[in-house]
Amino acid sequence: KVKIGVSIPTADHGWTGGINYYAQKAIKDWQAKDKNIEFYLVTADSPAKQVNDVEDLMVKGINALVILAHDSAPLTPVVKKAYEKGIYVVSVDRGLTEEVQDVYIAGDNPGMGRVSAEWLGKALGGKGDIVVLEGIPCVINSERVDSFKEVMAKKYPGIKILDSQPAYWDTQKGLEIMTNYLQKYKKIDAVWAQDDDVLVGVLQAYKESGRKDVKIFLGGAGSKVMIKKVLDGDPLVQADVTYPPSMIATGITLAVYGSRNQPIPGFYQQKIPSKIILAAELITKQNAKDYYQPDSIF
Amino acid sequence: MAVSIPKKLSLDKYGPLIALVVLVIASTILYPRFIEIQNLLNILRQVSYTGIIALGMTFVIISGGIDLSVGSMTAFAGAFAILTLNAVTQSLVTFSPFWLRSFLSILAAATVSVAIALVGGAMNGFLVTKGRIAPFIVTLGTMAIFRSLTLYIGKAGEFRSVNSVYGEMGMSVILGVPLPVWILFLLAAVLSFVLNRTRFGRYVCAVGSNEKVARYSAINVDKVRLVSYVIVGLMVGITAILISARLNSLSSTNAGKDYEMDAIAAVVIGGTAMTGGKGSIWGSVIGAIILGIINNMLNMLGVSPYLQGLVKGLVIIGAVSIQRGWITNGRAEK
Amino acid sequence: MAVSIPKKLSLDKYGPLIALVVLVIASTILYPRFIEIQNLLNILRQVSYTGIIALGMTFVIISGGIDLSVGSMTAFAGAFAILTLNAVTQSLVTFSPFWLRSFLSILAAATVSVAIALVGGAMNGFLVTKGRIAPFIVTLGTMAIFRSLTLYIGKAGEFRSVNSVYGEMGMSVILGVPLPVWILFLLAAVLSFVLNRTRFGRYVCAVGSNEKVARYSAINVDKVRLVSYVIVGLMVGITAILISARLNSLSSTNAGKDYEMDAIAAVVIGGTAMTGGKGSIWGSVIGAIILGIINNMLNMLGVSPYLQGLVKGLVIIGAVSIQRGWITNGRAEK
Amino acid sequence: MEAIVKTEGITKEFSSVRVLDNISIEIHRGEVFGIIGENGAGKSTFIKILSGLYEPTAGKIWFDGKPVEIRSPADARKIGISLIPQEFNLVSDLCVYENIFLGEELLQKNGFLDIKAMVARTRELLSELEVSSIDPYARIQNLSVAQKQMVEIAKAITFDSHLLIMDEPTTMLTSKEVEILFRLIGRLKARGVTIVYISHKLKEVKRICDRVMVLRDGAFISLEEVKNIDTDEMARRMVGRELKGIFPEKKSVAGEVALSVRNLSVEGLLYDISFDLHVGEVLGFAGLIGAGRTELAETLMGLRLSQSGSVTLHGRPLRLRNPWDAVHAGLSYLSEDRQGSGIITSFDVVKNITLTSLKEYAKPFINQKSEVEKSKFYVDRFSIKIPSLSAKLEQLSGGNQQKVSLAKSIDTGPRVIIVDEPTRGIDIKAKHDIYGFIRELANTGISVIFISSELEEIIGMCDRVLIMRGGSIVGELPQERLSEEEIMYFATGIKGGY
Ligand SMILES: Nc1ncnc2c1ncn2[C@@H]1O[C@H](COP(=O)(O)OP(=O)(O)OP(=O)(O)O)[C@@H](O)[C@H]1O
Ligand SMILES: Nc1ncnc2c1ncn2[C@@H]1O[C@H](COP(=O)(O)OP(=O)(O)OP(=O)(O)O)[C@@H](O)[C@H]1O
Ligand SMILES: [Mg+2]
Ligand SMILES: [Mg+2]
Repeated sequence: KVKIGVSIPTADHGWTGGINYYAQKAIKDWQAKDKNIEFYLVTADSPAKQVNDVEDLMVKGINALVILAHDSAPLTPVVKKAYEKGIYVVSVDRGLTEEVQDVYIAGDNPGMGRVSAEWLGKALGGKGDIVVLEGIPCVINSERVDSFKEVMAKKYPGIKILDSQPAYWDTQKGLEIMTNYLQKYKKIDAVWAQDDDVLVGVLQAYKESGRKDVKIFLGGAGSKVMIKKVLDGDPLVQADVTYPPSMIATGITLAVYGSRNQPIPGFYQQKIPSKIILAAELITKQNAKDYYQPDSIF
Repeated sequence: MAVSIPKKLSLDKYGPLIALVVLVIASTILYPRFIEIQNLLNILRQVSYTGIIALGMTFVIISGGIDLSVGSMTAFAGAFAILTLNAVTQSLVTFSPFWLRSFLSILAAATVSVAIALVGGAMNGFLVTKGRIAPFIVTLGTMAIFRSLTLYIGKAGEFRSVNSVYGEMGMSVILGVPLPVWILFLLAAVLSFVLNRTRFGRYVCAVGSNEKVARYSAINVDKVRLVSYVIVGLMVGITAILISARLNSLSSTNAGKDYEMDAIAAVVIGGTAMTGGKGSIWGSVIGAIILGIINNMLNMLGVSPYLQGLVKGLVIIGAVSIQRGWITNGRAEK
Repeated sequence: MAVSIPKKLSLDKYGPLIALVVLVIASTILYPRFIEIQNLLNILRQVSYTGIIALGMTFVIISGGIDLSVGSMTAFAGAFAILTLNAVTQSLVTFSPFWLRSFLSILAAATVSVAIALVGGAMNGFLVTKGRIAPFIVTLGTMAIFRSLTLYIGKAGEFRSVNSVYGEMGMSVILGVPLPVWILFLLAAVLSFVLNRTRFGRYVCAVGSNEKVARYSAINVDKVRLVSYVIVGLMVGITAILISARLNSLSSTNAGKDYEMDAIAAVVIGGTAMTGGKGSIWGSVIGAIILGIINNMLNMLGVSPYLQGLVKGLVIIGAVSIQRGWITNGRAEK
Repeated sequence: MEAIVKTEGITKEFSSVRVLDNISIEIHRGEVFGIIGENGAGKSTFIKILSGLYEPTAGKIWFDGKPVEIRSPADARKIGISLIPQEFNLVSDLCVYENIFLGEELLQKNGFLDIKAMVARTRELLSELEVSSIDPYARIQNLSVAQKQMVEIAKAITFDSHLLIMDEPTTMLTSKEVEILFRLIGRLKARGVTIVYISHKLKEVKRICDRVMVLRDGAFISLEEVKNIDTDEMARRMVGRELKGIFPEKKSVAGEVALSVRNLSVEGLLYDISFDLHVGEVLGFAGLIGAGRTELAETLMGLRLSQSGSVTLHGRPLRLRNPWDAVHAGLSYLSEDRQGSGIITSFDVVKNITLTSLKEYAKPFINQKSEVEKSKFYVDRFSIKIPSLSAKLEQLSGGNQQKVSLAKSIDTGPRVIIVDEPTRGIDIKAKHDIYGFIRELANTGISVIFISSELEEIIGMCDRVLIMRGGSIVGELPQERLSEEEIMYFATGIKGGY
């Protein structure tokens, strides 16, 4: 019997809610298929708690660990301990500071910023005034925002970033900040909200303001609400960039194969690739139906 | 000393107002467009949600308690509001006229939201009074419980309303002023009256100031404290409707996050003592507005995201010390 | 009567212990491997960080105050610990022997961390006593300020130590027991002694019970309150070293998150009243352990992530009501 | 005579210690019923049972001939019993009129508070009590103890009760207010109100009570017409033996000047205070309420800051910026406000006694053994009646709390001790002990400032008396000229005006 521990952050905003959903979905799917796997799912609201969780999992005697680390450095020592004990480690999304995992699967944070910037730059025809709503000030956020700004500066010098404030990946915060932006700037051509939850609030603020000047809104992560808008041809929301929470489900699957030393079906290599980076995919009206999953909670 | 008493009282009363005025003047100087009517209305609307909760929190804090569960209770009640709204909307889908159908479903949603929050508040109150458990612990516990139930029901996702009229109600503006602002001021007027002009209000102060004396004065202490928690529950129920209507949806993970801190901070900035016994409803409204102005100005001035906390912390401490300085002139007071 | 006082007192004293024993027995029944020594040591290590802060928080709460800034102060002090560690390690790179170099850099880091947290605590205390601002507001403000400064210095990223000996120290185990657990118990013993057997300890209780009587008894009330905040600062400084060493790094965003809530909850579960006046250091240790056991069991039993909050909330309320039930037998007590 | 209250076998135990034993009495309608007894005899416990604050362990109560169960203050109120408690029961955050009507608010027809009516009624009540200077809107925390006592009295008479219980109402009052109170009692009695009156001032009992019950150690001793027994007999029954010569002999050996105060002023409170206190002297301070005696004491203790003036102790100038300066210099203060600023009711006896003097026991760690020993000494010396040394102060009777408070202020080993109403609520035998002790202190060279509103003890105890009025010292009486009349002349301004 294989014991797999899954350690993820608490559902404290939409995207982590998605992570929680997909982790449980993958566990349920596997349990239906295979009686010989036992899963332990633990959630942490801080790195310190997550370290505790991994310790607890080790007491449970797990064979494989799937971890989406809160932060890289703080989790590295304890994951290293697990790895050195021979536990099969799949690190999802947040990398560790040492190579103490068997597989690393992640979204592409700088890529997300880059793809967003490139699409937005093109859509604006290389000029205009935009505002940015950031996430919680942290590493992930900086990676996205920095690469977004870098692309803008290099490729689209005609685009001016008027403002960039933290919206904490929170709908209500997004609503508040967009209201303030609309008050502060008489003309805004586009908004990059970086996160679809925040975009919900941003669109609400825009609607309430009655203004007509903003042409383009771009969120991020690919929630079904926004994909639906793209699919339906909403003039304001014409695209989205993925950062799929389903990566945790893939990570769990990789752990099942990896801990049993099985190759992935269809793979000609015995071992699972040590690094898998999920592209930040651009969703537009053309391909939106491939991404739209009405049953998902995210 | 006899001379100074009225002076002291009035400063005690107007301290938060003075802080507000100073803040408004400073903001206008730093950013002249601050004072535009639209910006002021924006601020008022932004603070109205936690502001309404702060009204109820004022009663709880004056009575000597605290309620940490308001944020997750907002999420919980809001979730049921939307579930009810959707269920009723769908079951009435053939019913007409349209306006009556919308009205009925919104009424059902509001009723359920308020009912749930009232029960939640009563539960807190019951555990505090009959269970004799410290309010901090009780509401720390129920905070976790309500959030957990909301996540469970919503599978950590979003509750989305299928009724667009609900959303329109949430963002409606009456005579130029947004609905939640009207409600905030209306409730503040009512509750201020309750606090100052009814027996219950008087008893809340007595219980918070000296429980033993209150009991000796034949006041039903447990009932008074219980009712305070029910009042904050009522406010939560109302806020839950307003915020879920505004977004026409509700996130099970995020909704109501940190409301408790914002509400408590508003109450304390508004001059109510954490130790209980006295306080003011309008003070809490002012406290909420002060917090709103701070957030607004951080955006307006474009303060670096990293340093926003620094500025916010300094302004909060500064705003309260303005009141202090004028009131006590360095004399020791509890 | 003479008979009953010790009985009552002792239940007051042993209430948290009884709750702990009940919880341990229940956990062992639900999950027999709970009682394995490695699991118990894990729990102790897990709780030691907030446990140490809870020791200091006990003084603050007994004195009638509160400190919400401990979490971000931990991050702030820890950030400087690592910056100092790296700076000293690099500047001593040619210095040998190796052990002395490591020792010196760790010593420097520890000194800086403790010094910063002491200053931070003194600042809180100063604003509370001289500034006459409510402790809730002061520390809400400094909570934002410390976090903001940490984010600014760390550009919202992580502070990574370049000295692996630091990490080894953080993970070290002495006679089978992890270092932070030793420190927790050592500090608890010392501070329990301070609380019960020194003038300062007695004064803290007096100030929290009745500030006016304390003043009339020639107690320097401001000094006593200030020192309580300094003590919690000292504990924060120590925790900052231990946690940053354990992780050999520190996240500017997340480090110390929610420590204030955990520490306050531990203190209150441990039987100290939020209203001040009395409390127990060992009670707070037990409170911290109770919280640790709850978290551990949630993981061990594999409770659904959505429902963990529900279970946690119920157990916290239950654990405290066990104490209550046994102590008061339904009689009204404040 | 018809009984308004009848008790049968009333017994009260606090966790199996019996403090009231089988009290069966009748209180007649319209009488003033006195209760006397030593500190801790059970007087307060008895009337707390009548007013619903305690439930009796056993026994029955009849009111107006009907059996009643009085489970809460609300029950007591319903049947028409009101209480002026021994300790203040006022909410300090609320103002005067709010306290007076707390739990009995007047409402308008629409159900809202009728503030105007309450304030008006408060004014009436206060003027009936001849203290119209108290503002109905003043916060309780800003009142002096005497004012609080008058508010407490006003509160008890707001609603028309049939039985009014007064637990030591005059301990805080000067003779002027005592007369006001007695007039009030007379009026109430004329209206047919029954009054239960507890006091240690036996002369008062003799004067206004119709019958008096004596309790000793929780047991009923006697119940008799007051006209049949004199105060000496009352004292004998309380204590169980003869008491003679309550005041110790004065042997004034006016030594050198210990404390010298010159031109001390505090804005709005004290004006140009100058006096000398000699070694071994007991210097009395007399005056009416608001005369500023407490303020003077608090200023000397560094609890209030003076604007001008100087204080020297044995020739060394003192800087009195805070209380620890004062205590360090050898000053000590017994506060008149026992529960407000004297003792911590949630602390036990030992911790209270050593609170100010803790330094003596902490070198550097607190020596609990020596703390306990010293406390035992005071418990014996003042016959403090306590269940155990670890009893919380809230479990002690009022008089015994006062004794602890006194012990606390003496334990600092002062060179000058200021006692403010030191025998407040203390029984006659314990008074005797305390007077003796204070005189002993004086004889060992300690100087005593003796503030009291009881002229009898001022005259009995003091070597010299200063009289204050309106924040100034208006007169000085040497021992041989001491008399109640002389003091009152100065205190009321007939003599020695500004
Ligand atoms: N809450 C309590 N718990 C335990 N013992 C108590 C409590 N209240 C009073 N006692 C005890 O009951 C006895 C009687 O107290 P009571 O207050 O009735 O005395 P009293 O006659 O009013 O004395 P005094 O003249 O000092 O006011 C005392 O020995 C006291 O210690
Ligand atoms: N009738 C009054 N009206 C208003 N304020 C008063 C009145 N009487 C006293 N005060 C104020 O109350 C405070 C306390 O007075 P307090 O009665 O303690 O003086 P005191 O001289 O100590 O009285 P006593 O001589 O009875 O001890 C002082 O600030 C005094 O000015
Ligand atoms: Mg008594
Ligand atoms: Mg006085």
